[in-house]
Amino acid sequence: MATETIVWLLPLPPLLAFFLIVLFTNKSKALSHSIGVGAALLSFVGSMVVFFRALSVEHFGEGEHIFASSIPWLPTGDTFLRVGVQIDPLSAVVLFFVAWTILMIFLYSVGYHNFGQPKGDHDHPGLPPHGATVTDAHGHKHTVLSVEPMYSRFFAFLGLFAAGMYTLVISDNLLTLFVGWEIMGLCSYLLIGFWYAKPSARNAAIKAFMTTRVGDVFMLLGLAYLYSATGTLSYREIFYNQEVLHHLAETSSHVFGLSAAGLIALLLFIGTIGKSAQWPLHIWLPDAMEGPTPVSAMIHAATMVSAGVYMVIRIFPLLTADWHGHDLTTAMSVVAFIGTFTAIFAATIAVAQNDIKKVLAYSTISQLGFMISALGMGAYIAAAFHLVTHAFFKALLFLGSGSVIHGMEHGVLHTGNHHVDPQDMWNMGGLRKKMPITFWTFLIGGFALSGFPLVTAGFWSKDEILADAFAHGHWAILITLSTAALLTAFYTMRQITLTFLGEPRTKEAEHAHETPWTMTLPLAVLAVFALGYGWVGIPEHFPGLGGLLPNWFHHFVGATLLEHPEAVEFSPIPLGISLLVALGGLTLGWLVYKDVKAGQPDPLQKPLGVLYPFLQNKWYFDEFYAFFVIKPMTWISEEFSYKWMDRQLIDGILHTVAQTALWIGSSLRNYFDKPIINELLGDKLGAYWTFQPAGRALSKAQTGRVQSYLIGAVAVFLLVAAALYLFIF
Amino acid sequence: MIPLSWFLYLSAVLFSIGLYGVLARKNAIAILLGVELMLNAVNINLVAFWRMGNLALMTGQVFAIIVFAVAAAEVAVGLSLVISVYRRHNTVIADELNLMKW
Amino acid sequence: MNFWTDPIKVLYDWLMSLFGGWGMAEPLANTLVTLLGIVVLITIALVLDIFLVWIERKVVARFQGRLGPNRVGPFGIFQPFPDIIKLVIKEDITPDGADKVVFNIAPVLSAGSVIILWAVLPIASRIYGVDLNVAALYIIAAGALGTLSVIMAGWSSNNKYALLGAFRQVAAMISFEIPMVAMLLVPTILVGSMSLNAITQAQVDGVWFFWLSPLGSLIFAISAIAELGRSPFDLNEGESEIVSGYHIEYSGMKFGWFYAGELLHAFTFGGFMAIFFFGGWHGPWAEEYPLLGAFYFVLKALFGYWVIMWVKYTVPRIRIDHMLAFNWKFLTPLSFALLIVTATVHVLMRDAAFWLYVAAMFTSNLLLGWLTVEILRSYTREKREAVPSAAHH
Amino acid sequence: MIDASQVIFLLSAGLIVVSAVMVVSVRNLVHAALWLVSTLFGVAVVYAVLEASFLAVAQVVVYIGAIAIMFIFAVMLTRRDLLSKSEQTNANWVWALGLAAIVFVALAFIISGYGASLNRLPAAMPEGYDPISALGNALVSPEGFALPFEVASVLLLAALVGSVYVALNKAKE
Amino acid sequence: MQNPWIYIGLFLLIGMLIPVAPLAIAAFIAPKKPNPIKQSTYECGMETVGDSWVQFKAQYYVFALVFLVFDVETVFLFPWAVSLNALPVFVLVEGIIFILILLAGLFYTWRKGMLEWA
Repeated sequence: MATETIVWLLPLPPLLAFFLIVLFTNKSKALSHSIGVGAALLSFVGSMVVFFRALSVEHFGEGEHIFASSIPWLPTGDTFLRVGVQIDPLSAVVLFFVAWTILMIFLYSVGYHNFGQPKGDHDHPGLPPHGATVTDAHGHKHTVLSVEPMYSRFFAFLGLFAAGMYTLVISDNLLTLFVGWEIMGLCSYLLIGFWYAKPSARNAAIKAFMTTRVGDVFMLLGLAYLYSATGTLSYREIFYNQEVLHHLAETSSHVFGLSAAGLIALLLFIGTIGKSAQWPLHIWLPDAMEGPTPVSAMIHAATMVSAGVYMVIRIFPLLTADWHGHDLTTAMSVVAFIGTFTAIFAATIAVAQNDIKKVLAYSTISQLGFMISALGMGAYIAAAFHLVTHAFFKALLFLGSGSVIHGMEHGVLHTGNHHVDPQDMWNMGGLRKKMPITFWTFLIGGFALSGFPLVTAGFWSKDEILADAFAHGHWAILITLSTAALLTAFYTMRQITLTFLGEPRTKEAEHAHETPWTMTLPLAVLAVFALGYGWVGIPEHFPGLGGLLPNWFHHFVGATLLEHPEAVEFSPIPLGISLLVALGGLTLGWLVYKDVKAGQPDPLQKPLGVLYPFLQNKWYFDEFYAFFVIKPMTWISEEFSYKWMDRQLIDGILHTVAQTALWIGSSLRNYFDKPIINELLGDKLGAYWTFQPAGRALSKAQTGRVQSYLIGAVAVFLLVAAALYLFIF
Repeated sequence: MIPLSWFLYLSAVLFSIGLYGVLARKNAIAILLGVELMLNAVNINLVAFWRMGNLALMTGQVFAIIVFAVAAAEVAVGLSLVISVYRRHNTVIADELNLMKW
Repeated sequence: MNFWTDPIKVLYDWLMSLFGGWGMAEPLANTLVTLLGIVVLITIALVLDIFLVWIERKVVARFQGRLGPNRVGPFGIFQPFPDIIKLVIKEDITPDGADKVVFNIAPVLSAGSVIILWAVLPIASRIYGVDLNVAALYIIAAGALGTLSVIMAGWSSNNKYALLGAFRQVAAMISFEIPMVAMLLVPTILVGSMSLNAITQAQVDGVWFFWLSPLGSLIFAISAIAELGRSPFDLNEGESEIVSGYHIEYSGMKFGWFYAGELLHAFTFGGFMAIFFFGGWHGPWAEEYPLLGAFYFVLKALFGYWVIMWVKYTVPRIRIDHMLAFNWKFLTPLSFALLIVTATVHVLMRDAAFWLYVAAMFTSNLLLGWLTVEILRSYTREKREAVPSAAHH
Repeated sequence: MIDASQVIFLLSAGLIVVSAVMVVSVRNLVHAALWLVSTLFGVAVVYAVLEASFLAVAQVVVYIGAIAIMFIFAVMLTRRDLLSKSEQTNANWVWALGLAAIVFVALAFIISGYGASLNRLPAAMPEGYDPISALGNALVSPEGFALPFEVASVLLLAALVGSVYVALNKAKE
Repeated sequence: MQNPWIYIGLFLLIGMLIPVAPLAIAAFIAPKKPNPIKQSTYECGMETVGDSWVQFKAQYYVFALVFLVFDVETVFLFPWAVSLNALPVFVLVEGIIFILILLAGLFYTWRKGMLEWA
């Protein structure tokens, strides 16, 4: 099959799986997950074929050396809006990790939702399963995990989600990218609110949907502006066309002195702020952890949020349209600032979180900030590289945390003490012996996140960002990001220590249990990538290793841009910083938390003082929004719009109009119709003298016989025709 | 070789006879017979103009076929009405059907 | 060119030179020869008709375990001639109160409506009356005249039985005309022409349409039998109810024409079966030697005629409500479904390899037939199961 | 001097006119219907003279095969008046006759007004020209009368549904 | 032969005349001995009461109605069938829709119980 055909077909299997499951197979759990996993596998195989065919193409990405095909779709006046697919090096690497992670999610979900376990005792749709009582061969009763009641629905949603992600990755224009983007927005809403009977899940779903919508509105504005300015939304016609880019950079937008290119880039970037949970629209992501624990969290951490970064990487030529490699443009500065600030801001919050998933959520925000910051600095390759590595190790971490929670739930069911939160790290400890596979893979993921030198993927990608910041002399960014990296290593080690090391702090942790193979297999697979993927992007001049493996990633993805980016000069200083913060943070984390006992407060609480609750409460951002945004909005809609404007002003006008009409009607009736028409004309004058006799006389002509009428009609017709003939022609 | 006007005169005669039938016959079915004559008169015109005009333009014939359909529909509905009236009023004499009279 | 490869042309040329030799003008001679040709063709048809009487009587006798006519001539083959003489010299009775003119026109119209079919019949590759490009519809038009003759005969006799018979016969004829027309559309679609010569030629060049539309040929056969008013659809002459149908009041040669018309009609429809679905005159060497083709054609038509007789003398008469229900609720929807399927497969597969095209047509026909049988089976099963429970309550 | 085709035309025109007059004047409605058949057959002959083969055949199929039969059936269904010996024309028949005559005179006047332009003679059919497939193409091709084609089927559907409803709605009896 | 209809016309003429010939012969040579019994309408047993032109079952009319509609349909379908080969697939769809619309009419009649003989 032609590669283009395969690319077209990639989103199809999951989409079909969605419809199949929703329409036909939702009664059968086994059939549903077989269809779901099968569809993911089909798309995965297709993606791998596309990816490896792309590898075999010489000069892939340069000029016409890409896989692309498009068809005319919407006629817009005299042009056609074309839709199509394209795979260039960037989308190829993104496709690679998307395919892997999506397949892993599907597989993992089978185990996570307890397939094969009995039906729960009190489970009902919309709530997480509560466990089932079974009687074993000896007559003993056990409480075990029970299967998710809406198992099939979950796979349907996952399928739709995967279809959206594939659409986004393969599209060759911003419009279909937006379509995939919105499909994922919907799926994210559906999956966060999957347990819709939980109020917190409902609220989180609405919050995520509304918050990302704020970003999407601006993104749509950006799309509209771009379309009106260029007449197209295709990547190749905008981002690979120097003339268009130049023209956009030269045109002023009359807003804040930005060029058109800058304004469009910023508007689109606001979409990314929403999707990738950057400050100030980051608030939805931590709440999104209300979804089915690891899987939807993983979607929101590893896959969907990557879409935002992917989009910024896509529009990178637009963002840097009038940039000449030295001082950052306004738009770039804004992007760099937001990214950098988010990175440090989220890292500080993560330090004080106790929920195992919340820590990861904030760490995700922080790492996305790294990428955005890199893009703001113009470090294109570094951002793309970190995107890919991060996707792998963050997926690994989330799945690992899900595994931990799953193991803890097992323990909770065993003891029957439902007050113990299976997600609170303070309830854990010593799990490394109970869940060895989860421990080792989690450790790999955590080290990758921290940037443990040389062996992990995270080290190479993060190092590259720092090196870029150093090479271009962005000192403020360098310092901030280094601090953030230090904090990252610290809270990662804090998490690992609290969860796996030391002794169990609760009975539940003692009875935790390793999870089934469907969950551990994805962990192992992802761990391989978390370790190995960094090796494809080692800088060429890195001591020793650099010569061993040429910087494949740089050359491959660099071909995506019109002007291939230069690799930065190798310097030992950022390397040193990297080493220092990673190892330092890890050591610090271990030292502080290595012998925390049950019931003991966080050792950081004392030294940090008031800062600790500040961090734990996420800088009070939710409260800030509640007071400054939500409350005024509620007031305006309630008091102003509804009570005053709608009820009093508009209704008042309408009522007045209605009253006036009624009044006019009744006066006409009483003072004109009744006395003059009815009495005077009708009864007094009409009855005797005119209408009745005339009617009586004329009614004779009405024989009621159709032929008499016809004769009349023909006669009149002839007369009229004769008259017309005589007088007109 | 027959000139066009012959067909037109034939058509006019047929049309007038049909018109007389429609206007003068007592029986409702006979009235419908008159309508058929008129429709056929029209068709003769259409086909004659097709033959005398551009042979590649089939509009005349197509229109004649459409008139077939119209005639069939007219007969179907017309006769059904006659039968319906007959079943209620036991007559098909148009003169006796003067329900429309004020 | 010689007599064996193109007999009509040879005869025509000979006659033209003969008449020219007598000093006749060319157009006149031409007209005369044409008229002669028509008379000869009709005469052949009628002579064939006469022998059909004998065949019919012989075959029915065999079906019923009798000998049939065996006195006049070998195997009684000249039996029809005394019959005809008897009919001609019999007193012709016109009942009181009959509408005389209409009464007399009806039998002529009845026989004529059959005879005129022969104008378009391609008897062999170069033997035919005229190659009319609307022949398929012409057949229907001739059938319309036949229908008219039936109703005229029934009405003009001033006899309740005759009228009732005529009504039944007309109801059957017009009803079964619809599936028959639909099946005439099938060869028309396959060839893209209504000309019978073109339809035959397409089968000579390609494959008999029976292989493209087996279901179509079956439906055509059924509706043709009904159209002919033969058993099992001969309810116009249900002896026990309405005596003898619309020609009850006719006697002598007038009745003879109804009878002859029916037999010739049956034979002609056997011929149409052959033309539309069994290759017409197609056979070995038929294209080179038209007389051989004519022989094949008559043979195929006789076979069709024999099938019609076979059915007639085997299957009992169907009640009129069953018959009309069979047509409107089963045969008509089925024939239009078949028409849709045929048209679709034809259009989709016409550019494919020929064997693939034939296979697709044949298979689609079988599939439709199978589907119909399955639907009927489940329907009757439901009916069967509904009956005892209804009786139970 | 008239030629053969003109003779045929005049014969068929005579048949048409005489039959049409009989249609509107005979008392017996079945006879009227049969005279209608004769008229329509004459019209079919005119079509044949005009070399509109398809219409000639379709005329016989539709009018004689279906419409005339319908009329005869309808007459038989409403037979109380079938053989009534009373006058078959209404009181206004003189008016009707006058109007019909005026219509004919007016039409003839108009036709004669065009004078010689209507003396056009038919052109010979081009060699190899197939009016049937031309008609088919015109009727069903998207550039032709595809929409009227479909509308005709809707019209027939409406006629069928309407007449079945009107004729035999047992609920209303 | 230019117009095949000349041939058809002659054929019609002769085809109608030939059946007349034996009738004419019969009219000359067949005996004519009319009597009232012979001339009376055939009846089974009883004398006929009234004339035979009595009112008929309305059901015949319904079948004629359905037939009329389908008969006109065929007039449309024959040109369609002839030109199906030369035209794009669109025409096929068009014809199928045409047929389906008319079948809808048949099914309506069916559902209304008008096709029942009772």
